[in-house]
Amino acid sequence: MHRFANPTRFLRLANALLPWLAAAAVLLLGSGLWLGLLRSPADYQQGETVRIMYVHVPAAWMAMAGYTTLALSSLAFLVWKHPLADLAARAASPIGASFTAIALVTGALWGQPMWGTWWVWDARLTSVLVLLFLYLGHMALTNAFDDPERGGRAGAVLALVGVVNLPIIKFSVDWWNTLHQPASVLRLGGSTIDPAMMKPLFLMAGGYLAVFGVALILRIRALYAERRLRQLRLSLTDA
Amino acid sequence: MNGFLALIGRDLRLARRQGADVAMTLAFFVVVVALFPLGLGPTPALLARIAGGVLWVTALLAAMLSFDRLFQQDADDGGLDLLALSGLPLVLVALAKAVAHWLTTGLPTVLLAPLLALTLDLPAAAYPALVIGLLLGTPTVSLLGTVGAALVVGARRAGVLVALIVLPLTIPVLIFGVAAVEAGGAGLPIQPHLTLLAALLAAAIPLAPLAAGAALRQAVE
Amino acid sequence: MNGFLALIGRDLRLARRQGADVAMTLAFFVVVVALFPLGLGPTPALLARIAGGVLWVTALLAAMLSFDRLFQQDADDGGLDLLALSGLPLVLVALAKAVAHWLTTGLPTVLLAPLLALTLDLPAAAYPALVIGLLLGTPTVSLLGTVGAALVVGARRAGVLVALIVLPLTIPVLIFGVAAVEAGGAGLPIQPHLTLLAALLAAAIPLAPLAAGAALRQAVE
Amino acid sequence: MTGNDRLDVMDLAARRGGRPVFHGLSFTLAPGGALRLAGRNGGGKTTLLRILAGLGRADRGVVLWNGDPIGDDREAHAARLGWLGHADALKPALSARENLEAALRIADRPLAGLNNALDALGLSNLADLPAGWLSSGQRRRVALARVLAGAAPLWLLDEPTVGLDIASVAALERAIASHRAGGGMVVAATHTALDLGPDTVSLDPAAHAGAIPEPIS
Amino acid sequence: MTGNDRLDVMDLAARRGGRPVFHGLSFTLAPGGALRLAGRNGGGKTTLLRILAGLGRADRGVVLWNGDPIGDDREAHAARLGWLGHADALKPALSARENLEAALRIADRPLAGLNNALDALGLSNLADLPAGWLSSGQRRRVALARVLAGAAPLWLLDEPTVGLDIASVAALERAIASHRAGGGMVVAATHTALDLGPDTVSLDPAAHAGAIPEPIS
Ligand code: HEM
Ligand SMILES: Nc1ncnc2c1ncn2[C@@H]1O[C@H](COP(=O)(O)OP(=O)(O)OP(=O)(O)O)[C@@H](O)[C@H]1O
Ligand SMILES: Nc1ncnc2c1ncn2[C@@H]1O[C@H](COP(=O)(O)OP(=O)(O)OP(=O)(O)O)[C@@H](O)[C@H]1O
Ligand SMILES: [Mg+2]
Ligand SMILES: [Mg+2]
Repeated sequence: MHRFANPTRFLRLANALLPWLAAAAVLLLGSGLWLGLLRSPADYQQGETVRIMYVHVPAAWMAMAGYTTLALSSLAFLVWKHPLADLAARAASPIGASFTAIALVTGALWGQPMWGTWWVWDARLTSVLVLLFLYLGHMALTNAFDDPERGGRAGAVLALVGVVNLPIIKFSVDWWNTLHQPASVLRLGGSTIDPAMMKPLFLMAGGYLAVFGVALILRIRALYAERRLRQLRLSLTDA
Repeated sequence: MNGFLALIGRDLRLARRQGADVAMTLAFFVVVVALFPLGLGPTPALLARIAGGVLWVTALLAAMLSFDRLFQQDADDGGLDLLALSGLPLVLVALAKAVAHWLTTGLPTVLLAPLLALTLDLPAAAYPALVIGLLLGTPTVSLLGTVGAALVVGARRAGVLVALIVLPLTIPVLIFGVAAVEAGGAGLPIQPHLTLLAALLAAAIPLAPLAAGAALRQAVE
Repeated sequence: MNGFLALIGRDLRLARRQGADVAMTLAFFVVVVALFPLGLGPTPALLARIAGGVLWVTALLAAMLSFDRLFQQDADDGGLDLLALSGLPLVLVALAKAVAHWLTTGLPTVLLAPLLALTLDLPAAAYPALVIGLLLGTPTVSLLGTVGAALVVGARRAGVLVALIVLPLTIPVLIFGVAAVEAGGAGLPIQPHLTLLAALLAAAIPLAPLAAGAALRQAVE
Repeated sequence: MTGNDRLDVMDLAARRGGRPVFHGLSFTLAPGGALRLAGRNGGGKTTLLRILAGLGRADRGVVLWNGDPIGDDREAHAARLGWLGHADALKPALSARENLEAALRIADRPLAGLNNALDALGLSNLADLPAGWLSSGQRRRVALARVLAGAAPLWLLDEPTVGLDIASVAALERAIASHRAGGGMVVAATHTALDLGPDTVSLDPAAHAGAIPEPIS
Repeated sequence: MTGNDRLDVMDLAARRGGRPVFHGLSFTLAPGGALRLAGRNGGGKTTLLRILAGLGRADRGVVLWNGDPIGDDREAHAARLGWLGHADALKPALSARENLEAALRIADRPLAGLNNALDALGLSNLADLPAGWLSSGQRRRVALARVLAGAAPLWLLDEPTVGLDIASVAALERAIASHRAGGGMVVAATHTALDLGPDTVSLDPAAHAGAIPEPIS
């Protein structure tokens, strides 16, 4: 039975991985920022503001990757009932929400010079906002019950329902006329972006991924400790 | 199938006996819609411009008011256990609840909307889009609300929580619904928008009860 | 007086226990405010024109969502009998509930409203009117809602009456609140509107708890 | 608790939903006295208890505390009561202890007796769990502990043994005995063999429902 | 009711809120059999009944109906059950009869037994009053009548005697006897002296809670 599986093995693995991930995060982000902010060319159209891209685009990618993590963990929790999957889902949603918030804020900062407004209610922007709401709803729902397991299961169902939003985010620029520009890096038929911009972009993306991993492990560890504490308190009252 | 109809029948009868929920929804609808001319000043051009949006947003919010009670009342009095043990699959329980909800809140809203549109000076050409759009959109809202209601059974502050969960999911309905009204008012074809609304409904009819049924199973266990 | 503060304290603790509770109200506020631009189309000039109305309607709505549970939960679990027998007069019970409700929903709304106003392009000159107006108006809404919540518990069949009485009662608050925002945006004096809001609050503070207390007495008997 | 109080009920009549439930009901409870309400379902036990608490309205007759009608000062009467209703009135999100503390604070009563009350009903180990995690009998015991902790002279208990296990019933009987020994009074409605102690008077409100009095409306 | 059914419970373990409630619980119920769940508050009686109904989740072990795990076909298992929970599951706005009719219709069961069930519990006179007007014991009887009317082979009753007067307890005992005589089975959790009839097995789930199994998560 999975319920009796001991999560200490996972924790040992995670602890071993943690320093390497943290080092990778520092290295990748450092070199990415250095290349991106100082060494890459300014855009012929956008000028220096293009450098927001190195913060904005990977954050938007991680917002979606975070939700994918959340949805997969939720599926695993509902199917195999493994408590670790519950912890992973709970850990993923605030991290994903943070990346979503970064993407929204940097997008807004970018929009001001590019489109002349902080915010427009177009399909891409709106669906990302919905993503943020889904994260918030997930966090609120999982914590709204006295019994944490009940909260975990309700949250898992919600996370799966929200998966429909992911393709909408990804393809909204193709399906509707939007201000936001269509995919130029990750698209069928090859990238349309200058390689001098590609390199720092991918360094940053790798760095964000490492940060996500570090944060996830730290959150899972904290949640696990919290749950153990609760169990100890409960078993004391049994005495 | 018999059990399915019986459940709808019971909920309709309860709604008729109590009356409060339907009246509350409708009164809220009227008051909020009435507020806009009062608050914005009766500039007909402005009102006409925002009429579609106001009616749609308000219809959506009015539906939210009743969702938290949809299953919670049954859960509190033990009735949810009984439904789970009725032999009727929980997916059908959820669907029946959604149907009853739509009949008691969605349908009255649809019927009331054209009347309220009059007070907002909605262009005459926009009425078909408004009514057909609501007719196609409000069932989707009821279905999505059923998912939210099933998820928050037993949660604290369920009323706000259910709105927080359901509203983002209903945004596409809102966008296409309003787009249809605007297109109608501007003399553009409304059919593409209505088709999208119908597509959303067609997707929601099987999927939402599935999700809601799964959520109810979590709630009783 | 001790009992009065203890009741507020208990309700706040219940609200705090739910952790993300106030955050939930705020998130709801954000979601609903986001709905209006979606429904009305993102024309900044139009949004700015209706921002005051949107923010006020949403604040009212956020409050409305929690009213039906305000006493019903206590009534269902026997807690209302206990409150009636606590030696605290029911008038003070109602007032304490209104205070707790305002602190957990009204106040966060007031604090968040200016931020949301940014996304709606509200004219800068309208901010004082918005914040002060909400600060004066939301307590009145909480007080009136307490009356409604108490009536819903007491009168099983009079639910129709409740909805029709309470919602219109909040209309003056909304009208003056929105009017103040519009006046502020147009550079007109806002003080007359705010004075009226203050007058409404001054009238509601003694009267609403009296009415709610009487309704609660009906409910327990 | 002064031990000098008395409760007089004179010629009480009540109706529910337009139908008479009982009438012509009179009795007196002296300090240390106990009254057991028994009889068939729907006999009016709950109705009578609610009237005694000032929660229900009598059709006719009065309830006097030391000679004064209880309706004259509702708050004062409430302060003399330990009330246990059908429902447990616990907030699931608060622990048993927090529930009791809140109830005592709202009623402006001292918290001193709280731990003893929890102990008396064997709840010390459970007191810090959220009430929502307790079983039905455990919750009932928390509600009983609230009555004990309130230290009021008159206990009104509606089916106090519902869901209690045998050990808890015994604990309740001990609590009632010591309450009465201190001059407190008890009125309890129950269908079970709960022993309220010596000199307990039994009353079946339904036995006072014979001839229907002239209709009142 | 075929009278050939059997219920097997093998090595059942359950936990609530992360704490083990019982484990290693096994028993068999033959046609006409009766099982009485007793023991202290919080012992796990309600938890066990919910698992038997398919409403709760076991940590380990299986419940078999005629050899098949009940989880394999939840709807089929539900159709065999007469369930009485802690709460009465009555809508106050509907009359007793309407409540029962609705429940039977939703479960797609025949309405034929309805009047007999109401009669058996002495409810014929009350059946057309709104359930909200009934006293607590009367409401409990309506909920019991729903079990009787359902005519299912396996009755799961959680504290069925709560609030019942003496006459109603006797009526319940008669109903249980005739149910068993027809080959039906009963599992009832109770703290009172309810007589389930001859050959009743008693079980205290709390007696199976000794060693705590290895901790999870
Ligand atoms: C708040 C506003 C914004 C939001 C919510 C947003 C959201 C997103 C998202 C979700 C992606 C990932 C799309 C994918 O991988 O297919 C993305 C990518 C991107 N965004 Fe934004 N964005 C915003 C504003 C802007 C602005 C103002 C610009 C610049 C004019 C911009 C330029 C880009 C670019 C260049 C990409 C990379 C597209 C690709 O190569 O795939 N974004 N944005
Ligand atoms: N929702 C819950 N969350 C956590 N623990 C719970 C929950 N419900 C019950 N428990 C615990 O599970 C244990 C078993 O409870 P259960 O309700 O099965 O007991 P019971 O035998 O029915 O008791 P009673 O005689 O009081 O009805 C109890 O110790 C209780 O505290
Ligand atoms: N809200 C109500 N409206 C109308 N009639 C009611 C209401 N509540 C109770 N009654 C009726 O009043 C009578 C007395 O009810 P009461 O609850 O006092 O009985 P009881 O002796 O406490 O019964 P039980 O042993 O079942 O608890 C019953 O016949 C009942 O039907
Ligand atoms: Mg009673
Ligand atoms: Mg139990």
